[in-house]
Amino acid sequence: MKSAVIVFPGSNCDRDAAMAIEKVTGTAPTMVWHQETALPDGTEFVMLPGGFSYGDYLRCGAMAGVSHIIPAVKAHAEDGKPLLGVCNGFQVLIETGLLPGALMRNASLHFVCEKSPLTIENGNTQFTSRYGSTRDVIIPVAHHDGNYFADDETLDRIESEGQVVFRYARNPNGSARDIAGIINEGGNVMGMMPHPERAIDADHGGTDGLAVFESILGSA
Amino acid sequence: MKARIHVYLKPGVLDPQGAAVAGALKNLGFDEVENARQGKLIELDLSGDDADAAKTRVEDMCKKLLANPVIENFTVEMD
Amino acid sequence: MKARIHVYLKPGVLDPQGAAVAGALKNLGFDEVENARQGKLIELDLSGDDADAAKTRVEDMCKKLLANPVIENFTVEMD
Amino acid sequence: MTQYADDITPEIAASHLPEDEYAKTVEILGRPPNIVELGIFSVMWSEHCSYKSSRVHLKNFPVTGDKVIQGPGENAGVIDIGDGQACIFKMESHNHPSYIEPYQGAATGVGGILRDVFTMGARPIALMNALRFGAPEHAKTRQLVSGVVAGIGGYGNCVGVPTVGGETNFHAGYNGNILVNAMAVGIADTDKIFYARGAEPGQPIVYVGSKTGRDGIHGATMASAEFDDESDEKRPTVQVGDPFVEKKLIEACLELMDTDAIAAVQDMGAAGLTSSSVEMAGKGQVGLLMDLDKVPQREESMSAYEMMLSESQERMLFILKPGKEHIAEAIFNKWELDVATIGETTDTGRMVLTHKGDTVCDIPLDPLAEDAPMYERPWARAIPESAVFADELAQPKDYAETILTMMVSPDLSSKAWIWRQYDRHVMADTAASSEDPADAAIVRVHGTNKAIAITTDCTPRYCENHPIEGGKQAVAEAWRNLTAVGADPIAITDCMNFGNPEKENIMGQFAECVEGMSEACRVLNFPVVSGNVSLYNETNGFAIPPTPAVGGVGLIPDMSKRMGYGCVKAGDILMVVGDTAGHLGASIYMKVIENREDGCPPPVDLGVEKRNGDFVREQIRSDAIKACHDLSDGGLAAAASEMAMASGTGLNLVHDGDLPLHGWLFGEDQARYLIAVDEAKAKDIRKAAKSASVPLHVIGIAGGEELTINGTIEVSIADLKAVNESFMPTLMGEAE
Ligand SMILES: Nc1ncnc2c1ncn2[C@@H]1O[C@H](COP(=O)(O)OP(=O)(O)O)[C@@H](O)[C@H]1O
Ligand SMILES: [Mg+2]
Repeated sequence: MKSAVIVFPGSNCDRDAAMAIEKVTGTAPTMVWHQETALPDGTEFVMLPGGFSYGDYLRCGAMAGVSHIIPAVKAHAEDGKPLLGVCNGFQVLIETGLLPGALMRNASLHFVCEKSPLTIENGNTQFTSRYGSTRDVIIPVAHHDGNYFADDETLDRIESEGQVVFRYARNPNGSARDIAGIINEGGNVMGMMPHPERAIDADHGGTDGLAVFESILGSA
Repeated sequence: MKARIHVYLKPGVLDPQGAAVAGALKNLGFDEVENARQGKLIELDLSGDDADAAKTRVEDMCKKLLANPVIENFTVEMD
Repeated sequence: MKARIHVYLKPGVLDPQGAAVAGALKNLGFDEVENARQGKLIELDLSGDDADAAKTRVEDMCKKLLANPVIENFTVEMD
Repeated sequence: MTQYADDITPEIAASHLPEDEYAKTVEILGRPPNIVELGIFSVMWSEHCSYKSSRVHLKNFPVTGDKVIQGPGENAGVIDIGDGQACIFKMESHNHPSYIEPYQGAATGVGGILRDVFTMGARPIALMNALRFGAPEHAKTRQLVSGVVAGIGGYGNCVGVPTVGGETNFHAGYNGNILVNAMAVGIADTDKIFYARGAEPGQPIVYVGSKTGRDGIHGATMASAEFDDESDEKRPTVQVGDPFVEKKLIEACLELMDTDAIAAVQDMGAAGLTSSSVEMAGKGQVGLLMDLDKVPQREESMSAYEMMLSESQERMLFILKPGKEHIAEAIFNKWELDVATIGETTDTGRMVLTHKGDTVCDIPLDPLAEDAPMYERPWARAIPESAVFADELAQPKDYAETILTMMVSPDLSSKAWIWRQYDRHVMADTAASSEDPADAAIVRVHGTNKAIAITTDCTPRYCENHPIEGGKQAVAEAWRNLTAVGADPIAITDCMNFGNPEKENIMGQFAECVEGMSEACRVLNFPVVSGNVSLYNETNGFAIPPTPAVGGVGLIPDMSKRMGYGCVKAGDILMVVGDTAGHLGASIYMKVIENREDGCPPPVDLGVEKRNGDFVREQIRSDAIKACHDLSDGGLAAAASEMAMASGTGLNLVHDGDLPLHGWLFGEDQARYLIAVDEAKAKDIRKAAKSASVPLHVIGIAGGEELTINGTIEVSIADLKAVNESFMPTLMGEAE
């Protein structure tokens, strides 16, 4: 599958994202600079990586959310093609309105980096099918603004529609209803605060994140 | 020209920073603090001299970037 | 009673947030933006009804906690 | 030219330089300096830039070795890690700024040390931090901890370099002067290393990064000034860091370094434009001609003096090969960073600056650098304290309680509250960081099966009571920590934090620590390749404890052979490598339980250290050891508690022999390791130890849910964990 990773100034998990994609597909993704206005022809999967786009100034993901490449990314999503945002990428998806809600400052007000136990709430998505019957995984989190917020109506809706994909087993940031990752109604756009690309290797963080990439990209 | 923008969290939106500020002030003995909310103050220097037109543009900036309509309200004052 | 506090960076202190905001606004085509500064807006609900006394207390809160005197100035308005 | 010279009153001169140094500038120039020149002399000759008090002693460090590519003198040290790759690292202090504005002080400390490393062409792969705060109960401690930790995290996390480890002490001796030492480690190809030296006449001088503002003017001289109570009020302009710009700067510089455009490069650290340009000129033996009107400026009407002394962050100075300016311009424009050609190198040997059409500075460069003052300050040897052995101290009534009390003490307690705020995993190569049970952090060299091991160490209580042994011990502990994770220790960087060198006893502490460190480096073949000196850490005449922080780096050739102490299983045999005499002088036990800080620290026998360490490393490599933890602060009791907590299994220790139990449990004798060995391999390893003449003592067996000693003393792992985790949240007012 032909993949692209969008690089904003301040992205810092772009290399990690590329490594994960390459590990699963055998092919390195194209790294697309934020000032481009089109995705490479034939791009089937797009990932918005973690990091601190624009220093996370103003609001996390806000400035990246209005950069030149975003219309192309939105069009990709509107075509029903898979789009994954991790951490800062999730914040960008929220800011562009591709996913509902908001990500606020962690309740502790501290940056939190830890290996986070998660529950897979929906194993039937394009991004989680390879987890099979596995429900409990450990994937690292590392963020300052991952406190998921939405009004009750939205929360009820996304819960009842199966759009809550990952939940924290030990809430690190105050997120409403322990939400760690959500998917859009169409099932092709997922955002999550935990970093699956940091859990693809037994020598580093474990392998619990690998299935996200295998689900969406097919394992090599 | 100068524009001063206030960005507030909407009522009902959780405000961890405000809550922490209120807690810390109480810890310091400022018992009169009942509640605190934290927002942003953005000041822009703008070229041009048509204040009304500029204000419309600044409101546009707020909608496009400076405030997140899901959680925030804003006000604009021109100086 | 309500107090509204503005916390600004002192003149001359680097404002990375403001610089990034100005850059992003220009990228969006708002070429009239010459400069942006970002500060904090803090609103407090206070018990009591002596506005003057309250203001003095709020100024004290700013000095002790809300502003960092090394790099920030503040103003207090009572509502 | 001398337009300002008339304005230099004796007061202004004196506020910049001591009288004799001022006289020297007049002699060098053949006339009085103007204000710009005076400013330049004063920062170049400050303690911070010229090392005038420390140079004579630093000369004693061994700085060469078969793996050393670049020793002290460049931005960072460089060692060979094989396969055409080099590891580049350095440690630096940001003590004074962090006391004044903890968040920005610590943040800009991280930014500065990162620049030292990527200036040389390395991609930074890891950050470490060594922190010393005042007493937990001191009024300022909480706020300082909070700000410093947030600042380190705020900068490192954003830049996207993992902060993988560090150390944290609390002691009343730091109440008025905290220490914030940051270390950065990077990787480069050996044929792509960039130096400050190498410039030739006729090359363009190119400024890149952020604009220059009036930040931290005179920061370099401030770093060499003592505090008094009024400095709380006087608060000079502090620098504000912008990690977002730093991240872009890293990428842009590495992109430029991939071309062949660069002749020399230097980051703008302390004394910004002045020291960066002078150092490149000095190393290239060329002159400088710079037009300050071309310097990107953040504020209006900045004077030449301000521009030359500004310490605005995230700036670099390149000397390019002629005609390559456009390459730099294209790259830095793409990253939306300032770039400007501000002058060129000349063959005059002078630094000439113009501003608004006037020549505002004309100084011969050689004397500025070479004739920098160097002092042989008088120093006094420390008066040795006597050793303290267990039989001089009463036995604790309740050993279980004593162990718990030690594990909740500031120095031994878990620092999870701190490191949870640091991104330890970004770049996806961290194999062991603060959270993992390993004596050193381990970061894989990207795309290979080898890894860099990193540790920072210093035991200031030892240095205070015996600077020579303390100096030795800091180096030995770093070496031991690297060994304990299975690495070959290669070289160190250091950060020498001391009080006022004009006092004989302080200068003596410095000299003796250097003496001890040098000896250890020599015997352990562990040379110094970079470092930093921070003097005048005093408030109201009270100096900090002598704190020569050591940052050690080693190589693990095969990742699969790395070692930790978290994999102990019931049935494993526990052994201690090395002998225990029960030295309790200057120990954690004395401090926490006896409330005494006196006594000679445990002596370091470097020959034994080397023999025991080499044995342990060999046994790790041959898969004979399942878990390994060095013995240091808190002795065997602390190491065993940590091993039990990390492994989730109890350990049953048995002590026999004449040594009193508290000496055996809490003695801090050096050159020791606690290891766990599979029962089936116990015999072999004992045989191996015997033939290597390494003392190896079987001390127990793993199993159960408690740490038990002689079957009678029991401490549950759950209790240990609970107390060990409780100190930091309680200190920070966040205990649940
Ligand atoms: N300031 C800090 N930053 C990051 N990690 C820290 C810090 N202080 C302590 N740690 C971590 O806590 C653990 C225990 O520290 P320490 O007791 O000094 O280790 P050791 O004595 O084994 O060298 C280590 O993993 C260390 O990296
Ligand atoms: Mg230690």
